[in-house]
Amino acid sequence: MRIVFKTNYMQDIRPWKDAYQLCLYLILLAVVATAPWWLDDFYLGELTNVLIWAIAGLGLMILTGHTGQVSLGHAAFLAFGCYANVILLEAGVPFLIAFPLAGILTGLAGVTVAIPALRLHGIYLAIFTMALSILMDDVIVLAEPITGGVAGKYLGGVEIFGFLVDRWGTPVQFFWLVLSVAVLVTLGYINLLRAPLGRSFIAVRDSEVSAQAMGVDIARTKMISFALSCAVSGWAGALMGMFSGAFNNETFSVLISIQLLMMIVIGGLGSIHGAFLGAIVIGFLPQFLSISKEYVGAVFGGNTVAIPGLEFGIFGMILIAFILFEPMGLYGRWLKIRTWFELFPFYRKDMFKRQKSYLKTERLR
Amino acid sequence: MDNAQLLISGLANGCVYGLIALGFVLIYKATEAVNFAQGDFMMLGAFVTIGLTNTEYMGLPFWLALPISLGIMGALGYLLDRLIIRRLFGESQTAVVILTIALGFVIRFAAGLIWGHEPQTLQNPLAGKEVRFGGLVLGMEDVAVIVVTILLTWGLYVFFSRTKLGLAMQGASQNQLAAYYMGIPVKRVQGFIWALAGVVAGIAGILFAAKGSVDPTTGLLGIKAFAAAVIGGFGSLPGALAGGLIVGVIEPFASRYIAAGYSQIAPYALLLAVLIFRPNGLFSQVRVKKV
Amino acid sequence: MSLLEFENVTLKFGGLTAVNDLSFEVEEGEVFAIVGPNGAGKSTVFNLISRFYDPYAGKIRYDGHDLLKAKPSGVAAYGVARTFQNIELFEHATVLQNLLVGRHRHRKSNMLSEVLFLPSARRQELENREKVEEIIDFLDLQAFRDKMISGLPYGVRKVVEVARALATDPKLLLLDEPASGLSVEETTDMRWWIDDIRRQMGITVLMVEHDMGLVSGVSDRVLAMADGAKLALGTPAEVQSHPAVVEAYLGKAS
Amino acid sequence: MSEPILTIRNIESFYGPIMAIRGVSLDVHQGQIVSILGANGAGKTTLMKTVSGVMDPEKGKITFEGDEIQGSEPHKVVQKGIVHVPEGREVFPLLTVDENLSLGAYTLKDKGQVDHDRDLVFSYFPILKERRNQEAGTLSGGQQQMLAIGRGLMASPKIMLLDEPSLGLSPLLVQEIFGILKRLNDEQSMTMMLVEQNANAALELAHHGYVMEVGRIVMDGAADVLMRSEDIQNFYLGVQEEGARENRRWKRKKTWR
Amino acid sequence: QTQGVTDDEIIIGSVNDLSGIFAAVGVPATKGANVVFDRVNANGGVHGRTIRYVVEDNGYQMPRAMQGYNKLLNRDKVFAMLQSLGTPMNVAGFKLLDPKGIPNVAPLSAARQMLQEPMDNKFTAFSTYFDQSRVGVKYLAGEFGGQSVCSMYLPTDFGAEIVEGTKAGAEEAGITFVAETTHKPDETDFVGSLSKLKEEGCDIVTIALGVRQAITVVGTAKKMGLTDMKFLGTSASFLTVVAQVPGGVTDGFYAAASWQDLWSRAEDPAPAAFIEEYRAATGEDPVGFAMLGYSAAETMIKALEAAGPDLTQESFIAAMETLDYQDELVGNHMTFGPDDHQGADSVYVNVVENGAWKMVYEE
Ligand SMILES: Nc1ncnc2c1ncn2[C@@H]1O[C@H](COP(=O)(O)OP(=O)(O)OP(=O)(O)O)[C@@H](O)[C@H]1O
Ligand SMILES: Nc1ncnc2c1ncn2[C@@H]1O[C@H](COP(=O)(O)OP(=O)(O)OP(=O)(O)O)[C@@H](O)[C@H]1O
Ligand SMILES: CC(C)C[C@H](N)C(=O)O
Ligand SMILES: [Mg+2]
Ligand SMILES: [Mg+2]
Repeated sequence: MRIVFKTNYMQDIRPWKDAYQLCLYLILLAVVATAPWWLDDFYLGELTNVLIWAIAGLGLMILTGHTGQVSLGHAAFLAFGCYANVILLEAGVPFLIAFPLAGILTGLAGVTVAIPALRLHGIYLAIFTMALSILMDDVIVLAEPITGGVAGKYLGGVEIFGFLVDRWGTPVQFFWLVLSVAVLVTLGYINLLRAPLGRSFIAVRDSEVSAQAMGVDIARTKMISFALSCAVSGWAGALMGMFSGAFNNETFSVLISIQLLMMIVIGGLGSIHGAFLGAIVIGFLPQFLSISKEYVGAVFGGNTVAIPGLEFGIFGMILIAFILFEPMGLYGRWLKIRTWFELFPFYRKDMFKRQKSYLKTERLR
Repeated sequence: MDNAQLLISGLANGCVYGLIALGFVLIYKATEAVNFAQGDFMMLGAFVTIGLTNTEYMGLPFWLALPISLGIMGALGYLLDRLIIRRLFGESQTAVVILTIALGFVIRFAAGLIWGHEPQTLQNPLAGKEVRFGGLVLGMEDVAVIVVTILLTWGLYVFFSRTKLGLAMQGASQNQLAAYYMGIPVKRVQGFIWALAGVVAGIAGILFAAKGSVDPTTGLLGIKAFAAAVIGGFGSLPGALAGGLIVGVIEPFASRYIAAGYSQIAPYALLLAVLIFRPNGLFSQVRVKKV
Repeated sequence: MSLLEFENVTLKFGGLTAVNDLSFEVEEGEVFAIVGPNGAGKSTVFNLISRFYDPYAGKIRYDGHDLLKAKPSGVAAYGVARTFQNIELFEHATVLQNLLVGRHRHRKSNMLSEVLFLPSARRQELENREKVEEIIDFLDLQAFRDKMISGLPYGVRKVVEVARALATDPKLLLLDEPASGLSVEETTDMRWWIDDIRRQMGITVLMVEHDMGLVSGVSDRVLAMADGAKLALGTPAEVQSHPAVVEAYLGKAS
Repeated sequence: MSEPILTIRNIESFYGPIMAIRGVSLDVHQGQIVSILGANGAGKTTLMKTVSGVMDPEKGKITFEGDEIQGSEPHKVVQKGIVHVPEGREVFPLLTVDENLSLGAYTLKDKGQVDHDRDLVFSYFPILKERRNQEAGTLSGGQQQMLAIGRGLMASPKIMLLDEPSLGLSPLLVQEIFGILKRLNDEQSMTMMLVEQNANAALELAHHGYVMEVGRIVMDGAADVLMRSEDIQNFYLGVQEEGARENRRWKRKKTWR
Repeated sequence: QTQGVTDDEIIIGSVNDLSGIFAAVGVPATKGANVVFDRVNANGGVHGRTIRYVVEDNGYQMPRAMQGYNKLLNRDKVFAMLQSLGTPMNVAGFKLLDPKGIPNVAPLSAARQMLQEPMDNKFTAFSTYFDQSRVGVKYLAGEFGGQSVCSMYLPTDFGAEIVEGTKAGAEEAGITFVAETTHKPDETDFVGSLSKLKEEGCDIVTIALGVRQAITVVGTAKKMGLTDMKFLGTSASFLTVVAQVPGGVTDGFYAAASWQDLWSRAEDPAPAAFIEEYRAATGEDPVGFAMLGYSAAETMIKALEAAGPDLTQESFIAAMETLDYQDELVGNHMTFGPDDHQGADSVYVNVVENGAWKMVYEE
């Protein structure tokens, strides 16, 4: 087991524990950044997709994982960001301005939503946001002159510093775009968590009364959390739009909202890792299932659609298995595996056995 | 006249929402978990009954199939808790929420596998019969829905507020640890409530399938019922019914009087409005914590 | 002018009068204790100061300000910090993070500088950390610095609550039963801590406590309450020998 | 002496990787009050929870009236007649005082006895009767503590585990509580396991005492013997403390650990 | 080397709805197509190449559909698409198909956009929703002297098509379009909408709703005593189950589709042969959309055969454009040509009578 001796407060403030850990993350980043050289276009596309979902997950994680405000409606903000981006681009705004602006506008939209949502907790907030997501679908249809209605909108490539960045035309460039957004958002998120603001989010999540007594303005904090969360979601939405190239009201249905929440819960609420791990599951698992279907089909013979809806069914079962296997999310499991290795061979068999735990009502605020 | 007709059929529909909402609230009241698969449970209940009754399947007499299918639904609810939910005992409720959402996928898949994806109607003795008073028409199924829903809500309400087991369930939802300290077999009690929710879903499914047709995506109705439960104040049984009725009634009036494209917004707009003015629903069950 | 003034404050919960026409003043620099039978309204007095409840009647002034104009989160900005009788910590955070939240009222950075973690934000973090470390040293919490609250024993949590309140750098510290659940030895520690908090840090302490040993050991003045109203006010010895207090609160054996 | 009614042998309990109890053994005899002392974090609460089945021990054996009960579901333990009044009250916050008391008697069938017990509890704590329709969550801290104790009594237990019953109670009530416990023990010969920070009162009441530190039992003996031990006096009873520490802020370290 | 074609295999893709709200269409259609491909493969394939039909489930959701297209195009490298379901999904898919020139054959959507520019790689089998509703409305107006026409639809491209067709039909018939109501896929109660339409005096109501919804609408109208109101669906409502709803609930419901019903012609040689083959292959009775899937796969096989052993996108498209045959199974004459990428132009108006579809008009 590595023991880090602390000699300096900066060691706790900087985001990595020691040089070793920093190296690991840099290597990981390098491996991902060189993906175009070792992945074909299809898998590169999938990786891009996973990264976009991860960004969306980070957005929701701020609000739900760190501020404790469950949202079942973040697809609405994905949609907002996506349309804002496209509409700005269509108006001739260059991408490098349109894209950040799309996120900021979405953040502002988030604040507007936050105002009536401030007094809501738990399932009430969840259903409130879910209703927003459902309404967003209708609003896109009704706002046809701006949004293109049910016919939807299309987005070809964009130009950045003279390079064409297009999901289909230049997938490698697009991947890098997405990767850089993901890295930037992650860095900002890390910074946030080690600063007063991030801590006030956690304070609001764990106890509103005592957060208040410590001078944290609950309403303001929630509002900022909404703003940041929605801004990040807006960027994810913009990228999602660019990724699919074509989108309409159905692209951001309430089902996407639900999947987003599933994603961060399965990944592990309240951790940045969780957003990425969850994105791998929700973003890639369906694709993985339909790929493995071929092999299963090959073994058992028969045609390629043996049973209708099988993929969704299996997807559901696997998600159930994930939750049963690790209710605290994949990141929790990952920590345990890491500890196991670090302690090897001094781990105890029951070390990670869950002690019985009990819940108390959340109806008291 | 016209409006009276709208009101009556809205009430009948609202009762179906209310029945599903009742299932949500039952589980919430006893465990504080939210069962997002309640709508899919209802769909399953409908299909189980169709599978027992309809001539192309087993063709049992309706009144025989009825108790059997409710029994099956109860057993399914219990098994679900026994085999899956119980393993999450003491874990955060979000885990249960996600699990039940995923469970919904599985139920939809299973139903499609067994009964196919085409809409089916329950063959039942009430089919086609109707009651008329004045110029109003009300299908016998609608009458059945209204009567059954009211009785069920009343019965469950009494159960929760008057019986020792009902009280124990409320206690268990508020503090599992304390409930254990009192000697309440919390897990068994929760198994019971899941079984009960299964039965309620079965009743809802049967009534729904008698009123119209079902296919595996019918469970999505659960979303609206969930909204209804929240409008009523999640955790209150009469509230669930009230919420269901409100949503049920507002729908026909909205589609009658509001322009196309806007009318379907009505239930959700109402939900937002209710929550803005009453953040914990109409019959609130939430308190400010005393420190 | 007193630091904290209650003037004819009344609070009702439905038909129940929890605080009944209560007036008292807390002077700067003193340790002021409130005692009284269970349900006398002591915690409610704290909750009134924290602005969790609006009084039904009366005025509360703090340091010349009308406290009733402040938001709940604004009370801390005045330099009032508190602990809770039933412990309200941030369960899923470490002791260190809990204390750092206490520094929140001194936050000068804004969202942008924090997200970019500009040098100013970094400096502020270092400062916060130093302040918090002083408190950790003061209250002997070193061993628990990186422990999650959810795994701490009751007694330690009580101390962490005090530490978090101290981290806000308050002028007035409200302690709700700081010694309940502490062993005799720990209670003695607490006594010295309170003493130091007043003498060395110059913080005024308003405390609710049932441990009369502690009360008479540290407090300058004691208010005895019953049924929301004032029963007696004076030095610890005076109050302890007040017949009504003995009758309603202490019992004959004390 | 008679066979112990409750025996604990070599219990080890963990919170994940953290070992909170390291091989504790103790006996409780019928009609005895056993008191457990210890600084905070010593593992007293953990021990109690392990007995009542709310936590599973990893090693060791607990027998009650001859049956092994370690690791069984908590409600089974209650049905056997062991009732735990937990640290931190744990009332049902949204139920009324009356309903809380009714749930205390969940395992009892005899309605007459329940009513009788309820009246008894109300006679001990008149304020609860006054507030019988108030939601428990809005009671004051001390009132909740009374409710928790009263609720424990409602179950008519064979043995009561009391985790800091005097927490947050006024001095008058503390006296009363100890009086009540003594009466229950004298009149109904109710067995008790008592964890208290108020060690003086606890040892006064108890027949036997155990001292826990860092998950172990470091000392035990008859209550009056313990009371006379100098270490106990210093660290748990606060005897001489007033004078001795008045001028010195340093502490004497415990000799065990 | 053309993508999706090897020496012994041709890969054909489909992004279909196997579990969403249109699974009742997608599932049988896929099964029907597989019956053909399995038979062809068992007989040695087309020019020595077997056919691998890869179907991705989109659950009627856009993001899933895009994922499916990505997989089919970039991983499986399909040669052509067959029977992809859903108007919005198809239209979005064109973004990916067009640059690579991948042919999109017989999509399960009759929207006019299925032949949008560039048209060369797109082939549809039947007349459009637009024409279906246009002809249907005209027929009903003539038959029953209706004066006012209305629409109930899902707010999607699919619904939009049908409303436009309805309006066009109304104009041709010289009657007026008076009202419309839109519905979400999860809507189950139509009393309000129907009383609105009654109030507006609608004689003819075109329907572009989910299958289950269409049934409910017709049933509710019966219950409300709106017997004079004529309801007209399109091929999306032209399902066997719709006719077979017990209790005659859907009796009198019209559907304007672009193929002829299966079971009403079950005695005719082609349908009879199909029913037998389908039963033998799957062990169940086919429904209308199984027949459609079967027929679409047959079209595909015909084109592949005509394209010859040297299979490229160009040769395939050229071959498609030469197809000209009578499809006895669906009862249509299929012709394609360089400027005609729509197989059949006919519209058949059908009505439910005694639990079965009966053709009443043909254009
Ligand atoms: N939210 C509330 N609703 C109703 N009654 C309340 C509420 N909060 C407090 N009370 C009542 O007000 C009275 C005062 O409560 P408070 O908590 O201030 O007592 P306390 O003096 O702190 O007692 P303790 O020493 O037991 O903590 C009690 O009788 C309590 O039951
Ligand atoms: N949930 C938990 N997770 C991890 N460790 C825990 C948990 N609860 C208790 N512990 C640890 O177990 C040990 C024993 O705790 P316990 O609560 O039993 O002490 P105690 O003697 O009751 O203390 P107190 O007098 O303060 O109540 C402590 O060191 C504590 O840190
Ligand atoms: C045939 C239908 C299932 C097609 C579908 N309604 C669509 O166009 O989207
Ligand atoms: Mg108090
Ligand atoms: Mg303890």
